[in-house]
Amino acid sequence: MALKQPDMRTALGSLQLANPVMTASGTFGYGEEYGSLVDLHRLGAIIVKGISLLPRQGNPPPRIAETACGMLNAIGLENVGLENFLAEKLPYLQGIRAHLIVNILGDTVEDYGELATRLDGVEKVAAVEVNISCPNVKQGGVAFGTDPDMAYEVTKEVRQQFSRPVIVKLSPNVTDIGEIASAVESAGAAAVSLINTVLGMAIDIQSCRPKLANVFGGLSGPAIKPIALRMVWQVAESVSIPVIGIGGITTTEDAIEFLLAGASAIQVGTANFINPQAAEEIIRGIEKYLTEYSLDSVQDLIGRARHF
Amino acid sequence: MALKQPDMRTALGSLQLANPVMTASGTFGYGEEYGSLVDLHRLGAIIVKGISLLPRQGNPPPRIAETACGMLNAIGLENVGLENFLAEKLPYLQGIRAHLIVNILGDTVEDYGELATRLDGVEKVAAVEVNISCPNVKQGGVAFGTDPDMAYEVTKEVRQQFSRPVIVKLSPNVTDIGEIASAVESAGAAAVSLINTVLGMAIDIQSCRPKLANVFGGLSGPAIKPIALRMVWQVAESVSIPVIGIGGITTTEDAIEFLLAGASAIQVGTANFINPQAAEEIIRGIEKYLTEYSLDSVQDLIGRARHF
Amino acid sequence: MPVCQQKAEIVRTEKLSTDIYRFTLQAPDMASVASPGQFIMVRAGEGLDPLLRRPFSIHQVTGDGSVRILIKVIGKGTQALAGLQTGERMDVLGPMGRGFTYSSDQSPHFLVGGGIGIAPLLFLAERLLKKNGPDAIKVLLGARNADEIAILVEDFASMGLEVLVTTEDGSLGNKGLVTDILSDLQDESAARVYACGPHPMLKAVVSLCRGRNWDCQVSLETLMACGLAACLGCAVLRADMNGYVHACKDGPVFNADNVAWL
Amino acid sequence: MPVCQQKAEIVRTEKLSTDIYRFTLQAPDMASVASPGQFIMVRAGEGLDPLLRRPFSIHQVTGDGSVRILIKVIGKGTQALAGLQTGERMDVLGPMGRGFTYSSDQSPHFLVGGGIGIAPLLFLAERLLKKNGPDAIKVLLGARNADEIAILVEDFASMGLEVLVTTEDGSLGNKGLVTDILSDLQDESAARVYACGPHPMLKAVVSLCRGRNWDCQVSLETLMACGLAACLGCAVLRADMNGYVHACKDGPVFNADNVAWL
Ligand SMILES: Cc1cc2nc3c(=O)[nH]c(=O)nc-3n(C[C@H](O)[C@H](O)[C@H](O)COP(=O)(O)OP(=O)(O)OC[C@H]3O[C@@H](n4cnc5c(N)ncnc54)[C@H](O)[C@@H]3O)c2cc1C
Ligand SMILES: Cc1cc2nc3c(=O)[nH]c(=O)nc-3n(C[C@H](O)[C@H](O)[C@H](O)COP(=O)(O)OP(=O)(O)OC[C@H]3O[C@@H](n4cnc5c(N)ncnc54)[C@H](O)[C@@H]3O)c2cc1C
Ligand SMILES: Cc1cc2nc3c(=O)[nH]c(=O)nc-3n(C[C@H](O)[C@H](O)[C@H](O)COP(=O)(O)O)c2cc1C
Ligand SMILES: Cc1cc2nc3c(=O)[nH]c(=O)nc-3n(C[C@H](O)[C@H](O)[C@H](O)COP(=O)(O)O)c2cc1C
Ligand code: FES
Ligand code: FES
Repeated sequence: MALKQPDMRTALGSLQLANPVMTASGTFGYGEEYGSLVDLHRLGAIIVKGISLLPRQGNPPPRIAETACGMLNAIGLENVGLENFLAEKLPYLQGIRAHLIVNILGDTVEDYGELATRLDGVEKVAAVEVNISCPNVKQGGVAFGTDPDMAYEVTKEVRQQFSRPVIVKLSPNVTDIGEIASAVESAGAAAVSLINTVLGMAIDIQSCRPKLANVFGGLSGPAIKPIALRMVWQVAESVSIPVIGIGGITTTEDAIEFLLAGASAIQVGTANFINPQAAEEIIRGIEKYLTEYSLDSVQDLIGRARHF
Repeated sequence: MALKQPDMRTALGSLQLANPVMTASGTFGYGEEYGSLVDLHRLGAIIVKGISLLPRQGNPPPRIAETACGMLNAIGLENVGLENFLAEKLPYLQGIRAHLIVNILGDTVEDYGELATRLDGVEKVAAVEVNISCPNVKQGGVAFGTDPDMAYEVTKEVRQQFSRPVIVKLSPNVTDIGEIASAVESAGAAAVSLINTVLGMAIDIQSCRPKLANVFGGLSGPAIKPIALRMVWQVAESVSIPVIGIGGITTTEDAIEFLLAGASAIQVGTANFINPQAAEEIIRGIEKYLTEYSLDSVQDLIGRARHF
Repeated sequence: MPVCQQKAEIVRTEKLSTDIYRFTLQAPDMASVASPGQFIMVRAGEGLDPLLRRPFSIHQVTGDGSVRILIKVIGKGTQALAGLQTGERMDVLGPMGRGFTYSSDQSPHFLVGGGIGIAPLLFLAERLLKKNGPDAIKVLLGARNADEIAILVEDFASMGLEVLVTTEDGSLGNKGLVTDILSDLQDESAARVYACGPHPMLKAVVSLCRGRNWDCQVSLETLMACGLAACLGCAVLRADMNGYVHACKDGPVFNADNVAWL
Repeated sequence: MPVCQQKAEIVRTEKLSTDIYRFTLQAPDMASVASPGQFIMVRAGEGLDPLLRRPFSIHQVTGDGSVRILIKVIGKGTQALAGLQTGERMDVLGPMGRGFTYSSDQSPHFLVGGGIGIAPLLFLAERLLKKNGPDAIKVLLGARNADEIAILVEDFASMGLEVLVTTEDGSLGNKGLVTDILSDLQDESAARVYACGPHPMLKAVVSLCRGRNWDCQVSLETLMACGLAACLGCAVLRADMNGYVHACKDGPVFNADNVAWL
């Protein structure tokens, strides 16, 4: 019994994962960057840097700043654009056994729709993760993810154009994240992933200027874990689709906290920068934990802390 | 010039402070607890633990949990109640030169109103700080601070009953904190203070239970500083009344970041637990910084990072 | 009692077992006012993580103004502290809390300690010894194995006190729990019990004392952020279930009858 | 080149000045593939604060598979690293980035280093020396004072290279800036300049080289989170102002003509 390997499989709608550990968008490049350091085949899934229809240059530097147990980033969604992604980045990923999930972003509902259309049916693209933390230019730049109706619209549009699972990635910068989650669920999302970064800033007291050229940036890393865990708990309560936990996950313990809170899978983000082996170590760590507590399957952990 | 002591005075409406450094509610007891460790007379102001009309027992333990560069608390607003505060705690504070600001909390708008009425004109009470992060029991427990209208109501009520400056303490758990700040400004707040704790949680993976008996708790400490600083920046943009910066302030550098972002004063919270001398050290540190940069007054720092 | 904060120099470090260390700190101000059962709050390093101070009972106080603490390695805070060397400094705050109440009387005094809970009892034994002769005092110590307490047993014995030892693996003293030997003691009336150790042990001691009408004081461990009665994080349910007392101010030592035992 | 991660043992630590330390790490895999101008990402302690790895240029590589880095104490990360002792381990990731391009040719090679920017030039000098004789190479070093570079000057000199030194306080070599001696060099055509140091110095060097049509490579410092071309945090504005290159992948060494100098 204790000798038998625990079952690590988990599901995001119709997408079956060999294990619940994925790498978060924007923290793992296009996978290849980590090829010499990580056994990519072992990962539950690889989520690539957010892709837009056209290439984006991103924000001027400085783009990052370290904070207490965290970091701020204002990369500005720099990416190679859909064409280059398909031509230059996809082939490498097609050689990797791990699932590929493409994170997409746009300025308008139409952008998201076109990205979904062009990615639909592309070999190896197992799912899309819709980053709705981006500003909606047609709505005066309010982020799609901060308004239930806009979040619903984007999700519905992508859902109509894309036949595989649609994961919607939620922004934590809202009063009631459960409300947004319900909206995207009703629009047909197969799963929700959370959290994206928390809006923050830092100031250099020598130069008396914001440390980031963009003034504001997204806070990530261990500092935000308690906030992310709370939101996962809330969202798992308000939706019935699978929840993917993200936010400061650095160790096995962190990952298990999210599973116990109700997450069906987790993503490792900033930790990839500090310890490229983090995701792999967490996969092994969860297996070890299940064995120690003589649990047969990772499914036995999901939401376990909710019924005490 | 460099020899001349810099002017550390700052103002919150009609309330003049000798310096911009205060101790945050709930992290400094009723002042007396720190009497043997801190020169209380030196502080810009002391803000006492939140007071309700009647004594409160607070939440069952565990009430706190340590997190990465932060801590969670779910004290449950335990306090001695107004009567005992006036009879047992106030006399000691009346012997302290630093200003006294009373943090108040209630279940209903009426509660806040009565607290204001009974505190109005009480000797030594220089101002009240209204904690609107509390649930409004008449509105199904939604926090006053998450809805502009409720925030407006509470502020207006207190303003009418209390003749000295009314400071309203904002919750960070909202989509648009600037909107709440504007609402309380229009209701007559003399100043706003922010941020209160960020809602979070932690789970014990041995017992598979939330670490806090209350499940959710408030995240404080260095981890939340980038979020607090961003919100202070946003609020300083949306209101014209003074802003008081709170959130993870542990060192002089931290305090100066908040002043540069637009805060007219700051509060030291969780840092009091780790280093009781933190507030005093920050007062000296700001003086030193002003002298080094040969600035005459702390007023020269306020908002300086905004116009670069 | 005035609480003071200082960066105390470590004048001696001892490794008592695989995971227990003893530090001797030069802290005259604390040494002069400390009483048995009180504790100090120690900062685990200069950094922001771990953030909070860690509470440790005062283990011993010497005439030359030094304060001793025992540290058992549990997590990252104690891990960091265990690495400190003689000559380095510890940022300490204290002494804090209400300790044991003891007086000179005829009644037998039983000091019952389990594991690291033995820490405050050495200090108590020394003070108790001054007030009452060695004959009135019995020290009951329990641990997982000999490694954990061998040296501590010596410390008590060298004071001329009767020390009864139990270990779970029988590697020292009787095999079993410290509560076993406590219950073996013939029912002396009006005995005074001073207990510190894991919660289950304390519960057992308390119920045993109640059965015999023994006066029982226990030192409790709770999570603590400040140690100064400011954060209210260290709540302990009252015996009457109506509200809370606070371990850092009303305790950590409580009369067993004043707190709830669920 | 394959990047590898390892906990490399520190086989030697040297304090070169008040705030500059040199560490020799046993890291054969890195040593065998590293080239001058590349860097490694070092973790500053086990904890979560400071969180990010710190980038350091490869200062030297020895035949017996060790890698050297120079660390100047700036903030909490370098502070923590400076405290490491021989026998302890450093969690390192690398080698990373694109280093200097150099070949064997007739043109004079000027290595221009300011302050801690001297670090990668020793490695470069050794490799250049193999390709071209010592006569073709001039080393120009600048620092605040003698304390900062005395030992480094020795290291270059002992290789039989001509070393020209300037210090701001004149305590070693000429008083002034390293760019002064660079401009004093008689206008040799087709010289190749390899520069590393503070941004103002690099700007001066670049404009000087442009005036003389000298080929100029610069090693740039930017904030970095990953060093792996994954976070895109290390953006550097292109010369054509149209988009960014990334210091950890396209650099840290760039041909001066490929990046913007604002
Ligand atoms: C009044 C009092 C006296 C104590 N005396 C001693 C002593 O003499 N020797 C000794 O070795 N230990 C003693 N302890 C326990 C000691 O404080 C903890 O073992 C220590 O805080 C663990 O810190 P950590 O970082 O290693 O563990 P972690 O688990 O990483 O700590 C995480 C958080 O939980 C808290 N925590 C964890 N375990 C405990 C605990 N048992 N009690 C209180 N807080 C805890 C920590 O302070 C920290 O805030 C005492 C505790 C109290 C309350
Ligand atoms: C490619 C490259 C090579 C370098 N080579 C060396 C070397 O050989 N020797 C040496 O002493 N230093 C070198 N540096 C600079 C070194 O990385 C910084 O001094 C160090 O990161 C400062 O960390 P800290 O925690 O002490 O300072 P802090 O100011 O506390 O660091 C805060 C944050 O800012 C970053 N940071 C601060 N200064 C710099 C800087 N100048 N460049 C990049 N990031 C910085 C830190 O990495 C950290 O993320 C190099 C930097 C780069 C980019
Ligand atoms: C440098 C950086 C770039 C990121 N880029 C993206 C992105 O392109 N799309 C996206 O949805 N999230 C992006 N994120 C957010 C992360 O995927 C993740 O949601 C967030 O960092 C919280 O997780 P963590 O604390 O584990 O990093 C980025 C985060 C970082 C630090
Ligand atoms: C233990 C604890 C108790 C608190 N109690 C109160 C309170 O009673 N009223 C209030 O308005 N804020 C309370 N706060 C919030 C703080 O005043 C402050 O807004 C918050 O902790 C953020 O600042 P910091 O990061 O410096 O601690 C409390 C915070 C802590 C940690
Ligand atoms: S530990 Fe803060 S009140 Fe007791
Ligand atoms: S440092 Fe992350 S991409 Fe260059």
